Amino acid sequence: MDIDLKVKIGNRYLPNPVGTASGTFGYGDEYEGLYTPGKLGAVYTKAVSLLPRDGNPPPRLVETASGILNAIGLANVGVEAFIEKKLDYLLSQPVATVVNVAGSSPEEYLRVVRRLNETAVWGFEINLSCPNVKQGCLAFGTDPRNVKELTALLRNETDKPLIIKLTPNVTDIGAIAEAAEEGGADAVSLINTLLGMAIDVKTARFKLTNRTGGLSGPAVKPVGVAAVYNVSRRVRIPVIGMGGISNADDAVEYLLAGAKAIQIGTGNFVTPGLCDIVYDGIVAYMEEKQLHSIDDFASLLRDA
Amino acid sequence: MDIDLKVKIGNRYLPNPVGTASGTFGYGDEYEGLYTPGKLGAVYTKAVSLLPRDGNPPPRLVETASGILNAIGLANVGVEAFIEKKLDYLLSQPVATVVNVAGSSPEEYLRVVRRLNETAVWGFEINLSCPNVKQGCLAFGTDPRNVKELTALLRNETDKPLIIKLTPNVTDIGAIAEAAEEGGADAVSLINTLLGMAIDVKTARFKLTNRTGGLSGPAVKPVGVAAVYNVSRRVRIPVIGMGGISNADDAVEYLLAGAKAIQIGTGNFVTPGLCDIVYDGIVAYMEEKQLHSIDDFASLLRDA
Amino acid sequence: MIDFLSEILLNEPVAPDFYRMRFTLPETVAPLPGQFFSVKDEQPTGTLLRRPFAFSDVGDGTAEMIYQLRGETTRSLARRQPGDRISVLLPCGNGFPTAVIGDRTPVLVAGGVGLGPILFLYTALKAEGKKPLLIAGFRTAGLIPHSVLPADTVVCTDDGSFGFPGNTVTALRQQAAHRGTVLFSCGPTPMMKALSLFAEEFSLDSYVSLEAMMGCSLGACMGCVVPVRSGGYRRVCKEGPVFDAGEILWTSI
Amino acid sequence: MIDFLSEILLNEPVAPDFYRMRFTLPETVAPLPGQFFSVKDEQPTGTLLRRPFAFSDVGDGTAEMIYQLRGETTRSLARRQPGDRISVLLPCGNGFPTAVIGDRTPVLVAGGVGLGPILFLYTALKAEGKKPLLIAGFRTAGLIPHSVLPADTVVCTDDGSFGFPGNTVTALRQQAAHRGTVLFSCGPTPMMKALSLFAEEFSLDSYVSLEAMMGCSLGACMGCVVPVRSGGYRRVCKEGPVFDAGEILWTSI
Ligand SMILES: Cc1cc2nc3c(=O)[nH]c(=O)nc-3n(C[C@H](O)[C@H](O)[C@H](O)COP(=O)(O)OP(=O)(O)OC[C@H]3O[C@@H](n4cnc5c(N)ncnc54)[C@H](O)[C@@H]3O)c2cc1C
Ligand SMILES: Cc1cc2nc3c(=O)[nH]c(=O)nc-3n(C[C@H](O)[C@H](O)[C@H](O)COP(=O)(O)OP(=O)(O)OC[C@H]3O[C@@H](n4cnc5c(N)ncnc54)[C@H](O)[C@@H]3O)c2cc1C
Ligand SMILES: Cc1cc2nc3c(=O)[nH]c(=O)nc-3n(C[C@H](O)[C@H](O)[C@H](O)COP(=O)(O)O)c2cc1C
Ligand SMILES: Cc1cc2nc3c(=O)[nH]c(=O)nc-3n(C[C@H](O)[C@H](O)[C@H](O)COP(=O)(O)O)c2cc1C
Ligand code: FES
Ligand code: FES
Repeated sequence: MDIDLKVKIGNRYLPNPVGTASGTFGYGDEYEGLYTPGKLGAVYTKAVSLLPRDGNPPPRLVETASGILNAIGLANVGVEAFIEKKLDYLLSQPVATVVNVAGSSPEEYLRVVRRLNETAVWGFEINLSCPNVKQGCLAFGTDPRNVKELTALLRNETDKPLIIKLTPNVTDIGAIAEAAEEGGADAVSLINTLLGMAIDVKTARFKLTNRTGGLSGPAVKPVGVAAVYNVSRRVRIPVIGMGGISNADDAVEYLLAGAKAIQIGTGNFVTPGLCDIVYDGIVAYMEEKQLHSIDDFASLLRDA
Repeated sequence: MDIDLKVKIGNRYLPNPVGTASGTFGYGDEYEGLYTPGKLGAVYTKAVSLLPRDGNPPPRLVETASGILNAIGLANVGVEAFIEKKLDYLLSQPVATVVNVAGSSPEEYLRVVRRLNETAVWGFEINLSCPNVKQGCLAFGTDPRNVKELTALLRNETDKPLIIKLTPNVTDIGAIAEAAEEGGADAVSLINTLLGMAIDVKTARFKLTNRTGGLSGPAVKPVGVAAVYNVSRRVRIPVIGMGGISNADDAVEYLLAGAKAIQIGTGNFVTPGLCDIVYDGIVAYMEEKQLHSIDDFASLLRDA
Repeated sequence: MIDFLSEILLNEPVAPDFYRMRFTLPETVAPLPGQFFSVKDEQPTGTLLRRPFAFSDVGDGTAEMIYQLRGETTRSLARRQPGDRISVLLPCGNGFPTAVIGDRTPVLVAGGVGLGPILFLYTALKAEGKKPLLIAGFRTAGLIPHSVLPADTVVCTDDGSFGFPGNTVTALRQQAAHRGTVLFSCGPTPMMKALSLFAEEFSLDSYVSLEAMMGCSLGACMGCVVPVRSGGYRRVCKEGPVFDAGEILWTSI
Repeated sequence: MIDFLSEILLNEPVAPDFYRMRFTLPETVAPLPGQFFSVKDEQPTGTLLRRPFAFSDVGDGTAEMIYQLRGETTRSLARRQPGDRISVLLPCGNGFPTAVIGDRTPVLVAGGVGLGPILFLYTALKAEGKKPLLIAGFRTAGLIPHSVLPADTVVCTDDGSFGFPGNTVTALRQQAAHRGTVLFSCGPTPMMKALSLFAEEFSLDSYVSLEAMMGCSLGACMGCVVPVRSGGYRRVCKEGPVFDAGEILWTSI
């Protein structure tokens, strides 16, 4: 059967819908040998900010029921070191390098995008949704007006695919997605983590030094699927779905809900070769259901 | 050691902080024999609406990773049948009978509260947060202005404890809690379920006829704890915490986060005698940590 | 209703993907045919909720179920050893209304996981001196759990590789005397739908034991409902799992 | 780094709450003392993430760990039988820097779950012809896993019920020649803190193997960091788990 796995985002094509979620796959090099080149369509990098960031004091991670809370705090090498030390490896791989961009002011987002726009990165994923830092990010991401303005600002700066990453910690995620679309985004990706907390009752202490963290993993999959379903009915731009994907069926579930591509985050920790398994599973599903392209998924969905 | 388990809500006292979450314990009678009278402080009933409601077509329930999605749709006997057939049993038990009230208009909430105010029910929990019905509920619960007005309307009607139940599907749950407090609520309870969805990939069908459902169970505990922590720092009225409590430690975690009482929902399905276990565990914890009252929990909390 | 920490006494395969488990019961409960219990394994299974299973036999402070490997809980259960513990909430549901039989012949029809409760009903009716006719359907010969089937079972296989060639409803149709019978069945929904059409055709009393996803298993959550002809819904765990087939709104399930 | 589906060869208690598990390794990997692997059981354990454990021995296409029952994963692992399968991600981390030893005496200090990697280091150093001194601390005599300890181990018990009465640091202090030694240790954080104070006092080289909650175990998530004196953080799974004790900002952990 003839199967086309390509996914159009803005003026470019992802080779296939499988990607690794920002912050869980570093800059790709650490996972070398654990996946088959070509089966991974895109690496969404760990957030890159203008200056290097140490991140939050440990403990930064705690396991919860079918999930994890993280409070990494956007620890990253900064845009210059990223270009110098990390980018070459990524560009040498047969994947789309999508740089996840974080900032604490519109100016900062702008400068990171401007700097990277000169390089051969494939596109940008703008993180307006990290719950783990005091300034920026989440604050921007919860107000449709801010989202629209910031998107327009960055749109002005680059012709590369511009993906806005949304937080689920809002009343109406569809309205935020619409604002991104109006601002000129090529796609939206969702969901980032849910705001959460864990307390060790034996010691009566917060389990994370940052007190709150972001919840991800299988626990949040129903929230992610609902969000993707809702958003994909509100905007015309492609939706990239994530949240709790831990096998091929989970990825297919997101595609059925309306996603055009998916990202694997926490699942990488449990199964480092998960993108291979998901790639193979998507292909097998398309063969079984006679789907020719990723667009065919959405029309398959039926009522219970 | 002298331990006082009482919890003041408005002008009344709950005998102890352990309660059963609305919709998971029916009207109490089904669980007879499965718990020790006196260890359960309050039964928060299944939602009661003005008229009987059939609820949504099945399937209404699906299991997810460490959680369940439900789309019961507030199936209930209606306020008159509740008073006639269900109330006597509840009032014969040594528990506070808190009636969870649902409506599709302020008028409907008002009429249910007015009718029940004549009876010996202990108090009211106003459900502004059910994601499973088209009208009312959630729509009210996401707008602080509506919440304040509706609370004030009901406050005018009753001197019994008035608890407003909040949805986590909002940008700022603290703002909604403040609105309830300004409207005259005696307490807020949280969290109701998170909006979620599940799709069966084999059949490409929604697993719930209602398409979306409400996520509860251990999966959501970190979200509930964070919400209780945040809200309890924004309002002076007591906060009643719930979401994923499945053992005594989970309940203690909520009390440490700032809750003055807790509710057990999905946990009842797994361990029908959970309220006994939680009651005993709270007492044991208070003895070990030398806490004399429920108010002492919050001051125990320390940084990581 | 009690929640009992039961000990597994025996756990063995009886057919491909079918197991039989025997476990201890408190002496004080005497579950009826058609009633069920709700299980939570003491060891992790990868699932959250309890799972409902029908009794296939009860006696001497023990009970038995016959279960099919379907998902994580049943696969985990199959790995458990005698001595391991499971928590069982019981007795749940209403059971088969055997009093209605009178002097009619009870015809018992089982398909797939419906075999357990039908076997229990068969045993109970025999003990009462009744002469139940037992019809059990399987996909193919290799899947038949011969060791648990009474010798006089009418065995059907879809592919004709053993016994009656065809499904249970066709087998039933070929039985002579329909008038004097009452049907009791448990199995896949399509089978029970077909059986109730059949029962309507011949104006037979027909009782079906239904499946539904369950939350509480005891009537509190309204999660397990089926639509009924008279309007609204009934709880499978409480008003069921056994229903008069005529009550059910088959077009909606 | 590979993710290998390994078969359990042996799984037995060696002391109360301590088990030893031997499992297959791919022939192509040769983990070093101090390196670790990250486990996911093929059967449900009630936990989501992999769990990191140090090698306590490696050879002939097999490896061994010594693990303590702490929570759900370790309790589940203890129930597994030879023949069951676990997924192991390996080799992780850096290992002990044995090249720095030169002609100094390596002093190996183990506490609690730190015993495994220290035993592996001991075996490796012996094989190189070195004369390591092994000090291992336990709470009380009943908890000592005698079967896995070399005969010349200096065993300490906190309650004095066996061997040297007191903790490992006190035992170390009583050893004569501090100057010509290099310290390698793994154990509870308080023990390693005390050891690094001791090392500073006598200007000894000291290497510690640290624990941290891990997400990926391979350097990608930044979840497992420890604060360092030079500012910022280092990843325990990548730059560690073995660190020069002088590098660590002990006041913040
Ligand atoms: C009253 C009652 C009595 C039952 N008696 C028996 C019995 O005697 N023997 C037996 O083998 N099984 C029986 N079942 C079915 C049994 O509950 C399921 O097989 C079991 O829940 C599967 O659990 P699992 O975790 O292994 O599979 P899951 O992963 O939960 O499910 C695997 C597949 O089975 C479907 N399924 C699971 N549970 C149900 C359910 N309750 N209703 C319909 N479909 C379901 C799922 O949708 C899924 O497709 C009974 C069910 C009910 C309601
Ligand atoms: C590099 C490294 C090597 C290790 N080597 C060994 C070994 O050889 N033998 C051994 O028994 N254990 C070792 N551990 C510790 C081991 O990872 C934990 O005991 C295990 O994760 C516990 O899992 P659990 O599910 O049984 O318990 P959990 O329920 O996860 O935890 C039980 C308790 O242990 C604490 N804990 C769990 N994991 C960690 C961790 N990674 N760091 C600190 N505290 C933790 C938890 O906070 C909790 O209080 C090592 C850890 C690391 C980081
Ligand atoms: C350890 C960790 C670090 C993360 N860091 C980032 C980040 O830097 N930028 C970002 O946009 N999202 C980040 N995320 C969120 C993920 O990209 C993803 O949105 C979320 O984890 C849900 O997907 P999952 O359930 O598959 O993990 C991080 C998640 C985890 C678990
Ligand atoms: C089956 C089911 C039915 C519910 N019905 C109601 C309801 O009628 N009214 C209400 O306010 N909350 C209802 N809830 C929400 C619970 O009361 C509770 O807020 C939520 O489940 C989180 O707690 P838990 O994780 O302990 O279940 C229902 C939850 C479940 C699972
Ligand atoms: S399962 Fe809860 S009412 Fe039937
Ligand atoms: S555990 Fe992910 S970087 Fe160390």
